[in-house]
Amino acid sequence: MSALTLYRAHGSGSGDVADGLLTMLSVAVVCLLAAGYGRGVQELWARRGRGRVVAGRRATAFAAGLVVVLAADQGPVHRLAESSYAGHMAQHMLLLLVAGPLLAAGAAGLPLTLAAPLPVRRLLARVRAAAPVRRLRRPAPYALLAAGAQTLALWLWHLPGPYVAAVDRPVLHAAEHLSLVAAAWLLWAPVLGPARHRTPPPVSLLLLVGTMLPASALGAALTFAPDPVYPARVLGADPLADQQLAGLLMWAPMDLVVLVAALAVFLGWLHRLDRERPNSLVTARPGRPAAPPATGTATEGMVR
Amino acid sequence: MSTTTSTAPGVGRDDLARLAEHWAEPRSLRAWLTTVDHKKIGRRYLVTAAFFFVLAGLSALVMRTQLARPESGVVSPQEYNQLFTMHGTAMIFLFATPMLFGFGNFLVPLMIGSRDMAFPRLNAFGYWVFLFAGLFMWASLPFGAAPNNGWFAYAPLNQVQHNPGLHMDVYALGLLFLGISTTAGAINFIVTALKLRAPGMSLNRVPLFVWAIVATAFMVVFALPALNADNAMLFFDRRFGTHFFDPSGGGNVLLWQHLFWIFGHPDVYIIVLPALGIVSAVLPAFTRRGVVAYSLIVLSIVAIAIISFGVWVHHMFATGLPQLSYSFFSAASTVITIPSGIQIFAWLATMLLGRLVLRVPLLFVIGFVVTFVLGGVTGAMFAVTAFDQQVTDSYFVVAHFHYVLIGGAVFPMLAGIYYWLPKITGRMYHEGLGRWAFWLAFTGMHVTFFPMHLTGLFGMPRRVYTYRSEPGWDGWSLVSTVGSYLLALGLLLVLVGVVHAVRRGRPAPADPWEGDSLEWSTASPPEPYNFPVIPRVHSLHPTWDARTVESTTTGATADRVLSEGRRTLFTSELDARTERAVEMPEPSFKPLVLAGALLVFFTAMLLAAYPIAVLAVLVVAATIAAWLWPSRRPDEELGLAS
Amino acid sequence: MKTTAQTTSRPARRQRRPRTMLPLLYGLLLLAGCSGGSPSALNPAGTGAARVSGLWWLLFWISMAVFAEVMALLAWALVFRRGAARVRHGQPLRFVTIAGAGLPFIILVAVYGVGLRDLAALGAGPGRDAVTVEVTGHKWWWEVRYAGASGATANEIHIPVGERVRVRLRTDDVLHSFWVPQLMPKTDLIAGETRETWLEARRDGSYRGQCAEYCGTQHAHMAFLVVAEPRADFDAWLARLDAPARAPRTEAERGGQQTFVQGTCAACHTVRGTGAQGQVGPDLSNVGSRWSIGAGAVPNDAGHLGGWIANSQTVKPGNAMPPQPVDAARLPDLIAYLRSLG
Amino acid sequence: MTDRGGVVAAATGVAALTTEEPVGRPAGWWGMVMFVATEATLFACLLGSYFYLRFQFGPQWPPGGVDKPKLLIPLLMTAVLVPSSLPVVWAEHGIRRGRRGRLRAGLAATLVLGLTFLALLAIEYAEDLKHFTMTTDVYGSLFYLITGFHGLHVLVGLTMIGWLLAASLRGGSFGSHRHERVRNAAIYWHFVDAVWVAILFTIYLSPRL
Ligand code: HEA
Ligand code: HEA
Ligand code: CUA
Ligand SMILES: [Cu+2]
Repeated sequence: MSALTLYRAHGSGSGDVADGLLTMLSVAVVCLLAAGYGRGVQELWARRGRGRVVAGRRATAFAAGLVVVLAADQGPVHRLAESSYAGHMAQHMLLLLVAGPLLAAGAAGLPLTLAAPLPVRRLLARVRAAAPVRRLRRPAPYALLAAGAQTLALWLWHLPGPYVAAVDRPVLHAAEHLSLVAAAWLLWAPVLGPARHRTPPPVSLLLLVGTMLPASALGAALTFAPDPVYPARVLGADPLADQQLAGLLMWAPMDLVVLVAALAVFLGWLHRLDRERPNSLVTARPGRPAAPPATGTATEGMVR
Repeated sequence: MSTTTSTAPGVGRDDLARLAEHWAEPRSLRAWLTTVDHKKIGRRYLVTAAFFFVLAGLSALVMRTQLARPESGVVSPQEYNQLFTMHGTAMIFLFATPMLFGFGNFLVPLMIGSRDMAFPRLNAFGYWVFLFAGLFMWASLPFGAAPNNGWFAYAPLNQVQHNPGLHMDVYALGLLFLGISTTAGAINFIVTALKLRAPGMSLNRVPLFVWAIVATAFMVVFALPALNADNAMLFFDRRFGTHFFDPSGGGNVLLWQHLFWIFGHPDVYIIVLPALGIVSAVLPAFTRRGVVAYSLIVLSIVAIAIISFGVWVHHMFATGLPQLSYSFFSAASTVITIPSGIQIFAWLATMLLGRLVLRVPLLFVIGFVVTFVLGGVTGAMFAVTAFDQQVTDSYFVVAHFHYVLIGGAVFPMLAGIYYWLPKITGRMYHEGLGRWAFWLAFTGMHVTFFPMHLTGLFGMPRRVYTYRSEPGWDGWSLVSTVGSYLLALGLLLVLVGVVHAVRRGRPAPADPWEGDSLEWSTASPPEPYNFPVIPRVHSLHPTWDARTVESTTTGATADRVLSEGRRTLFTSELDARTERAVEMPEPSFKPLVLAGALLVFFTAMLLAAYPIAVLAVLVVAATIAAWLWPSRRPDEELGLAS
Repeated sequence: MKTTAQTTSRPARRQRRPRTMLPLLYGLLLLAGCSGGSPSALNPAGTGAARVSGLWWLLFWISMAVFAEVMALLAWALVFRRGAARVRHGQPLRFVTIAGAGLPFIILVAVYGVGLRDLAALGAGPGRDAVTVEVTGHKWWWEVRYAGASGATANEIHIPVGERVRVRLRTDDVLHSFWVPQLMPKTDLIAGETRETWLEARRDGSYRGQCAEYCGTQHAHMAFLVVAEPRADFDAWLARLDAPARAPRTEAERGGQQTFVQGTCAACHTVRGTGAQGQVGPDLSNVGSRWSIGAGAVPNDAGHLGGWIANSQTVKPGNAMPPQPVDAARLPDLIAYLRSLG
Repeated sequence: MTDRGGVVAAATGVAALTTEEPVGRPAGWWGMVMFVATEATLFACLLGSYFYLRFQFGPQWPPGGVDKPKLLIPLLMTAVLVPSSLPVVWAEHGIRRGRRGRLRAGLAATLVLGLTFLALLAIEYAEDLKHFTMTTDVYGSLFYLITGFHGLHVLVGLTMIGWLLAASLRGGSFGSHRHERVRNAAIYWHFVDAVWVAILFTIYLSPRL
């Protein structure tokens, strides 16, 4: 994926070559994904009708997600990321909070499977049906796995050692971005993905808030640290301020996105409960004339 | 108790007799000490918390008397410092939270159609611990050894080298002790609300008050540990020479503040959420309709519970942390006003559409709206960091938090007291007395605390035992003092009103207000088993809903009568489908013994009598072991292989 | 339905009282606060406080508008939704969302923006070669030194008017907070760390400051005075801070000095240029010219000074200075001497 | 669990009262889970304090010439404590099928492992105390408070296990229909176990990172 990492310390030729190769590779992967998804969706729509199974907005979301992935590694964002830690953090947040959710909203599982060649499809089916995988896909283990993956990716890549290594080596850098996008995709799939793959709302709620907390903790640690934690060469002109800003960038947008998502999940849940088990108020309170005609569904007390 | 025992629609006479027999508690000292009835425990919480309120309020009156004039000598600085610390600590920890837990204890099982809390004996234990912890802390005052470092007890003034004596040991141990009760209560509320709801009461039919209590309980579970960790470290620093908050040993004084406010900020919402829940519970009866926008209110409750964990640094805006972090916490603190705004406007809309019945509870609700909004907007002002840095730690802050605490918590509690008094005591209160109490308390409140905005802006710092007259604070301070006496008079009338109702009040009908929630379908006061038939709920307003009412009369079924033994019903967590009937525990001495052993433990720790503390721990362990010891059953009933 | 019968309209009218009264009160009282010598944040004399004062009025009027809105709705309900009104069963979700969330959100975003601007303004410290005051908090007085000057004073800070002066804050014991309402919002003094703030007075005058973080028994009496004066006066004052204290001139003063240096006083206090070099209490080299005794506890005059020396515990209970066994005959000399230091 | 209606009918009948057969989660389970949640938060606060104090302290950590913690004993402790969850799981599965023998054996094995852990902790302390104590500096304070607090939890967990063992030895206590207490104690023990991993990382490994 990553095309980043022009050279800082030693802009040697081998770096450029590796860099170019990686850029090509990442573009190729994105193209491949786009092609596969497109083909799958086309086939689905051809069989079931346009906009069925995978809604149009899902397809749009997926495309947007791919564009964001590409954009995050190129052009202005990329230059920003080169110049400071905070810029780099902004790039990571773009991948985690924009690209990941968009890709997840694309509901890519089915289209991609359809587009895959038959043997691959068989293999996938077998894997999916295997007992351990089935167990893993139950809501609670899945949530633990997704939360764990995101937390691990976030913490690991922002520890000083791994972070510096990633800045210095294009391959690691690519791995870093890949793992961030993948973790985010995994995390948001049960929240934004197709209805049949969603975890129950309470689980989603806990999953989101539970993932937010360790991320916030890391953000807070960076914001409040009295001295730079990273070597000066990966930090901007004012190292401490750069680190604080980066911490805040990790902290605030994540909290905001998760908060909004969690509340949306919650509201959706209440509404669904309400549809499934409507409030009845069959007659009015005792001793009063009948309430406005209300059969089964509520006119009172509940939001429709 | 009341006379309605003999019959109930939908239940046969013998069923009722069996219920009465299984749930009966004789009137004896033994029964008094061993009871596990949530209604009695709830009542005790209310009375005990009110007692601590009076103590803390009287401390405030002494403080106000001292502050009436510049350089007066009513109390010494050392005494004043203990008084304001005990006032704040007791109001927050021994009055506000326990009082609301009292309401919760009495009401949650009644509102959700259950016969008791999920863990009745734990409930009794929680009460005893609360009582003992409160007495433990107050007992230090006559000895001149009460906490003296403000209710948030900043380091390093809480360290032994700056603050010798037992003062802060009482604080640390007292709050740790009390924490046991609060945690136990919170867990009990959560499990009760998850498992004991009447069949059919899916989450979208849960009364707002119960939502509020559950959200609060979750906040307690996740916020209180920060305070406990803080106090444990404090006690170790003071007693065993560790260095957590001691810069000379590598410690850090701001760690105390971070941990305290990570608890402290959620705590103010722990106090206000159930109070807002009371408002939502009272309004339907006095507007003759359900509260508008139920799901938005529930959403606000959840949003407040989540966001409140992310704003703690707004209490540390002057400590010189990175400005960037201030901009974040400023934003978060600003955002948290929005869910409160939603609730305020939902209530206003309810009043605008309903038909107002202007009885005392509604008066207090209106007083609440006026006062809470004023206190809320000053809170929103503090969220703006630059302004907060000017007024923090001044009387402006004192004004803010009394507006939100008295307006946002005490007024709703008073509304609740008048509203549920018939249910709790079986007696009606005196309306005229209630109105007088309201107007005195309302006027007194504003006369006391409004001027504090001004003295704060005029540069008066808080927590000063006296002041000189040159800065020009004396006039307004005197006004505050006068107001505080008015307020006290109003509260005295509340007390008189309650006593009058208990002694002389008219007997209350089961449903004097035509309220909408299930507690009004029980007798006043409720029978020990609450509901002869556990209802099947079809609506958010069960007592206004014919199908729900029918489910306890003509539609009563045996699986909801459960008269064989002390039983109630378990339902599934989310959609409240019937799961099974469960046996509830009998009265027991063990909760009291356990709490007593803990009291011995904490007292021994305070006085450094460690061998006794060890003994107490052994008693604690033995009591718990006996408490949970499984009763012996035949093998086939246990289900043993081979 | 006995409950609905009580429908007098009196409470409704009373209810409206706060709506009209409170803003009025506010206005009047704030005017009162702006007059005279009160250390009011609304009577700013410094750049920092002036900014915050502007911010305050913005916040005030917005709050009043919000409050008025709520009161108007409440009053409407109380007047028109009483008695026989028919209950309406709508769910005005849009009203709740817009009034409770939408409008507040817009207001709050605006306020937040202004707040950030002001926060940044408060954060913009003085230039590198600004006058630097080193303030150390003690239980319960302020030690004041100047970068580049050797002497120290207590509870009184002189600054040149119209200049941005750096204030470096440390504490010797517990937390304190540095607050001069008319000049600058607070900055806490954190044990084990150094904090910085700045002062900039726009007009000359004396501004009362006070410790604003609870710091123990005598937190109430931990005030100080900031004196903003023209640059020349300030320079002269600072020069005196670098020089030895004024020598005694009269017989009485000489006797007093002797008592001071040979008695217990010298164990704790310094007077520059004498044998008294104690480090525990405040430097007394210019005590005669200070505005108060005991960090704002009592005025600085002969009577109070005598009382303080004899037993400061009756004046400011709990402070670190024990009662002094000065023999009554020598006390007047001692007072004369101290009064002469300035 | 498939035939809901039947289960409900059976569950509310008199017979059901004499079992704790899992129709939905029992209250005790929720109680224990919430208790563990609040305890976990407590440990999170302590470990958070550790990192906070460390970052605020400065680059050299541990301060004042104390060596970085040695890993041998802690790793041994891990090797003892983490697997000790297995016999609990095994015992719990056993009693669910009514095998009292497995319950007893599993609990006994856990008891032994847990006690070994505490013994190793004692050895570790004896070694460390020669170099620094709780009052040396904030590092010592954190080290002993956190490990000691965890040790206390192990002790409490072992008390529970011992208590279960005693009850199961008496007979008439647990069986396939009644094992809620076993399950709850097991949850607690797993928690104590998991917390140790976090402590290992924080106290012993992180100073080397
Ligand atoms: C019940 C308790 C309670 C409640 C509900 C609140 C509510 C709020 N509080 Fe308060 N607070 C305290 C109790 C409480 N507080 C206490 C005890 C302290 C001091 C502790 C100490 O130092 O001793 C304190 C201190 C305190 C501070 C620190 C001050 C300082 O020490 O410098 C801050 C700073 O941001 C703050 C903010 C807020 C905010 C933003 C709200 C918001 O939740 C308020 C939201 C409500 C409204 C805003 C009104 C209704 C809304 C509308 C009508 C919509 C329109 C509104 C706008 C557009 C503004 N509070
Ligand atoms: C729920 C919380 C709560 C409540 C209800 C109150 C209620 C009151 N508070 Fe207080 N207060 C706090 C929480 C609360 N307070 C906190 C947290 C602090 C900060 C402490 C700190 O800085 O550490 C504080 C601080 C505080 C101060 C600042 C002290 C200082 O900084 O120096 C003052 C000063 O006036 C004050 C006054 C009052 C008064 C007059 C009341 C009145 O409302 C009290 C009225 C009640 C009664 C008087 C008792 C009831 C009376 C009867 C039933 C009748 C019997 C009465 C008679 C016979 C007269 N409080
Ligand atoms: Cu120094 Cu308060
Ligand atoms: Cu707060």
